[in-house]
Amino acid sequence: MVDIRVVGARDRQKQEFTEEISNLVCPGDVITTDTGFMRGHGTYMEDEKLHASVAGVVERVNKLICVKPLKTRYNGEVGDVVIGRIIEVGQKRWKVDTRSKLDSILMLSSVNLPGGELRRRSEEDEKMMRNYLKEGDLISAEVQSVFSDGALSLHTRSLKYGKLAQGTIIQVSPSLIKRRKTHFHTLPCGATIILGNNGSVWISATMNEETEQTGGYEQDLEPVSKGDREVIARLRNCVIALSEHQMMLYDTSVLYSYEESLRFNVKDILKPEIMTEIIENTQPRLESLGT
Amino acid sequence: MCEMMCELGQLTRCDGDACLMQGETCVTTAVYGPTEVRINKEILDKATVEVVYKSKVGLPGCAEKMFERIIRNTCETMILTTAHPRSGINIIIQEMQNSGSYLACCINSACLALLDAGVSLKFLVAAVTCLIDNEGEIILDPNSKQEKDGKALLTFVFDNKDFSIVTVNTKGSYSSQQFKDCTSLCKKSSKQVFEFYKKSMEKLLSKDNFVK
Amino acid sequence: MRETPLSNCEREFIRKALGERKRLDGRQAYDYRTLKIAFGYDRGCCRVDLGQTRVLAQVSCEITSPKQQRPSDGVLFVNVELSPMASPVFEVGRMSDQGVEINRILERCLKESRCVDTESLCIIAGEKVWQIRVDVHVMNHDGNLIDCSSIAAITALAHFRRPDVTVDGTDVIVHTIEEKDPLPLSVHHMPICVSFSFYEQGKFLLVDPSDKEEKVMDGKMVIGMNKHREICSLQVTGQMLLLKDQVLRCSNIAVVKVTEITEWIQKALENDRQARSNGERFGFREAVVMDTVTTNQMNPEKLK
Amino acid sequence: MAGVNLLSDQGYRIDGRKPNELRRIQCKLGVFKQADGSAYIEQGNTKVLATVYGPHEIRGSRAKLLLDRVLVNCQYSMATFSTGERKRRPRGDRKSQEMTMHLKQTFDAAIMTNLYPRSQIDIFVEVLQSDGGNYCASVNAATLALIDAGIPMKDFVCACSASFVNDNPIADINYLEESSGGPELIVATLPKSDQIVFLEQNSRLHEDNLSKVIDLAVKSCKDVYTVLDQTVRDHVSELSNSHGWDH
Repeated sequence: MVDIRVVGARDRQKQEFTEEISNLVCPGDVITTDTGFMRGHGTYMEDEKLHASVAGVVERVNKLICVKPLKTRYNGEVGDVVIGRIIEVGQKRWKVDTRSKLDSILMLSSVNLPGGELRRRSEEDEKMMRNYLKEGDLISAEVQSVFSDGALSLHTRSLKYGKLAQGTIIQVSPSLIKRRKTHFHTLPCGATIILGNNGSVWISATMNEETEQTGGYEQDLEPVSKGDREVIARLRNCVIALSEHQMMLYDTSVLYSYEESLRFNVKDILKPEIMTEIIENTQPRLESLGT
Repeated sequence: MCEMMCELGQLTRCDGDACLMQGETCVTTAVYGPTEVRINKEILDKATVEVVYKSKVGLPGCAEKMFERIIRNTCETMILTTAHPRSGINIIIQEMQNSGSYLACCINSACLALLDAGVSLKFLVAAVTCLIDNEGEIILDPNSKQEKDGKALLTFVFDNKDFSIVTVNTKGSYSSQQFKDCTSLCKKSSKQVFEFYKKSMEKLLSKDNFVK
Repeated sequence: MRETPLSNCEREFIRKALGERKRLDGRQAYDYRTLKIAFGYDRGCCRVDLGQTRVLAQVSCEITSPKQQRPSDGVLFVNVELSPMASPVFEVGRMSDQGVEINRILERCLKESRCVDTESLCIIAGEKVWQIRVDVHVMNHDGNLIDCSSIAAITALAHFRRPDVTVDGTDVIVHTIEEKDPLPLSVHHMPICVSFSFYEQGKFLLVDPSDKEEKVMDGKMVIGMNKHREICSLQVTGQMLLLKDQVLRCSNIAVVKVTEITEWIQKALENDRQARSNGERFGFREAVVMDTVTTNQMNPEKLK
Repeated sequence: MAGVNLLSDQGYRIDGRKPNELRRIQCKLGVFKQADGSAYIEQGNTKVLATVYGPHEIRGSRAKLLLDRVLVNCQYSMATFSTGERKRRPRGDRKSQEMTMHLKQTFDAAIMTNLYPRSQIDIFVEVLQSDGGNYCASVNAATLALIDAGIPMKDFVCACSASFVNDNPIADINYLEESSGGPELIVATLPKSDQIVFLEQNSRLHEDNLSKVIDLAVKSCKDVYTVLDQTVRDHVSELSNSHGWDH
């Protein structure tokens, strides 16, 4: 059956309460003429006045003033969990596309070799690089450091990071990922979700303990059961629904929306009206948590 | 032969240049080199000689390409290409005024520009054009109007070592006797072109002649 | 070949000198370099030297069919060639951004200001019109190509004569020079481009920047104007921020410069006209200064 | 064009506007999902779509890489159906090339390019319907797209055209007014400081009138700014309300 709807009808009814937020600025707006403040991201100094350079909300931390844009390319920080794709195998390093401003770098010395061995990298390893990770492979990694030009250096020196095998990836705006203590969540519904700070979300079936500890170099290519697939698909659609409605993504919000969606067929979740319904049911539950 | 006049070193960006006027015909040539050459055109044991010919009106077509080829071959014979392996010598020729005996003027101005640029040469070349008119008379350095009515147009290029022929370009029909007559006449007058080169360089390089 | 960048100390030196109101060649900020105009043997051919910058322009014409939207208007076509002769950076064939920029400025300056009466170029409406083609060849690049090219283009247009035609029913007879005197184009006014380069965010401005000054500048403003003080084209290029007053100041300077240059062009045209009508010799050779070491002349003896 | 009276005796223009009145501007941010930023604008009958990608790693020739700032890459194209007569080449002809250069120049001056060394920002502009003021609509659309992409800029860049008819400057001219042979002045400004980023003028305009026309164009840019600013504010408010962010 084909589902047809008019384009205009899909337009969300404008919420009536679009009252303007008080500390909202647009590029060129003067934030303050007080010279006692420090210039943060999204601002610039001219004529001793602090101006905004992006459109967004002013944030103040002590003396530091930043403007956070609604939507922007991923701006990496040390300790972030990211999901990226290998795009180039080079001399002792891989280039990884993390949807950042510049390609990220994964040094051969910052990965755990198969089997979790800790030893010096030999020439052999250098030649074997393509056997570990080749172009097109997806990895999860942590940001180790940021170079002066803004490029990220990654590492996978923990067994939870490494190559990703079977699952699904979703790209959302990086600003929708809520910063939490952990970005790896094993959900009770039987799936694992990685909420990468760079806006990439990875959903896969939960593995048993032993295979998870290999660092992912041996890909488990066993067929995933239909039940697991359905759970993954449902989660994916829920994440899309949340991002479509500009809701922050974290374990609770994903889980709640998942629970709310159980009433519907997996494929129906993406229908705009159902999406809205799920979100409208999720929102009060999150608010009642008192976040 | 018509009056010859040259101006050297008028342009600032190239390594050597000459503006040569033979009669009303006028050509400017610039030379770059020896300089870098694009990898795909690089020759391992000698310099790559490239000629760009720019006509005054319109876009370059087949005729211009052929013209470039003739001049390129002549210049390559003259230049000591083995002295500059893996480098390029670029010659750019700009039409200023075509009033007959045009090819000769282009080649002569290229030779002067190469001299001005100080590119190592095996010898110098001088080009002379002559025309056989309908009465069978030979006219040296014809103008464009004479060229239109003529029977055959011949351009000879000689070297100054042993006055052997470097290039011949002819158009129209003529007998072999006429060809020989033309050759000897042009050879004779080519000496004057060489004389002109010599005088021009003497003037350029001398100190005492410094007027101004 | 890639452009050799200006060395940092040269850059610094030029900037610093500009701060002290000094230019490398000793000119004042609003001075032009010496302008020389020489005409070729053919009609519509001229060579313009602006200091060391040299440009050759040739106007030609042919009969074509008019554009559909304007069946009774002739066509004016401008083509700028950045020859590798002018600078090793210029390549043959491919049109660089700089080439497009100069070409468009000239096109806008000459075509859109309607300095040439295109209606008079119509032979048979909707069928046959004259296409006037201006080819501008840059021969030496020492900065300010735009001004030099615009002077060359408009001078060549004013110098050009097209053959006379007679229309006989649907036949068009083109007369040779011998049969009928060729006709000049009706040039209503002469738009001339004046370039200003800006430094230190518009604090300093220079007229007629040389190549090195162009390499250091923040941005450039080109004003095309005729002697009736009508602005025919105006354009700001480069990454700089200007205020309205700066634009007006430039347009005031342009008025003076355009008047001077127009007079100079008229004088050159008049000299050439006299030489031609008095039967004196004309062509590029007349522009050669003989008493320098770089020139030579020889009258070969008659052979045979 | 003879016979067409661009300004009636009552002081109204052909489409019924007053001399200093702009055409209706309607715009929308974030019209595409996959792009980092996108915007759609209608200025009267001129309709333009702009998308922004980046900053990202340099793609294509690495020779273009700049060590100290970001490379701004623009592409201006006109849909084949955007004009009355079908366009054969949507891009790559001299006029589009020139427009591309002008857009690049405009945004090079407004984007804080030094923040992203060695990377690249792509700005793609597509004119869907052309009714005069293509450059202006393109600049306005691209500004919105850049803001949507969260790319730091000194200020909005607003562009507007102006002309001069019967001793009166007129703002935001449409195609008919553009092709009537009168002068056409295009200006792009940073509206808060009235600094001119880009200025272009075609056809003949007397030097004495230049000041008046620039004044009107600059003022019109400010009017455009008011509209764009409100759109951005609405867009940001609407989104951040549903964001569940704490402010």
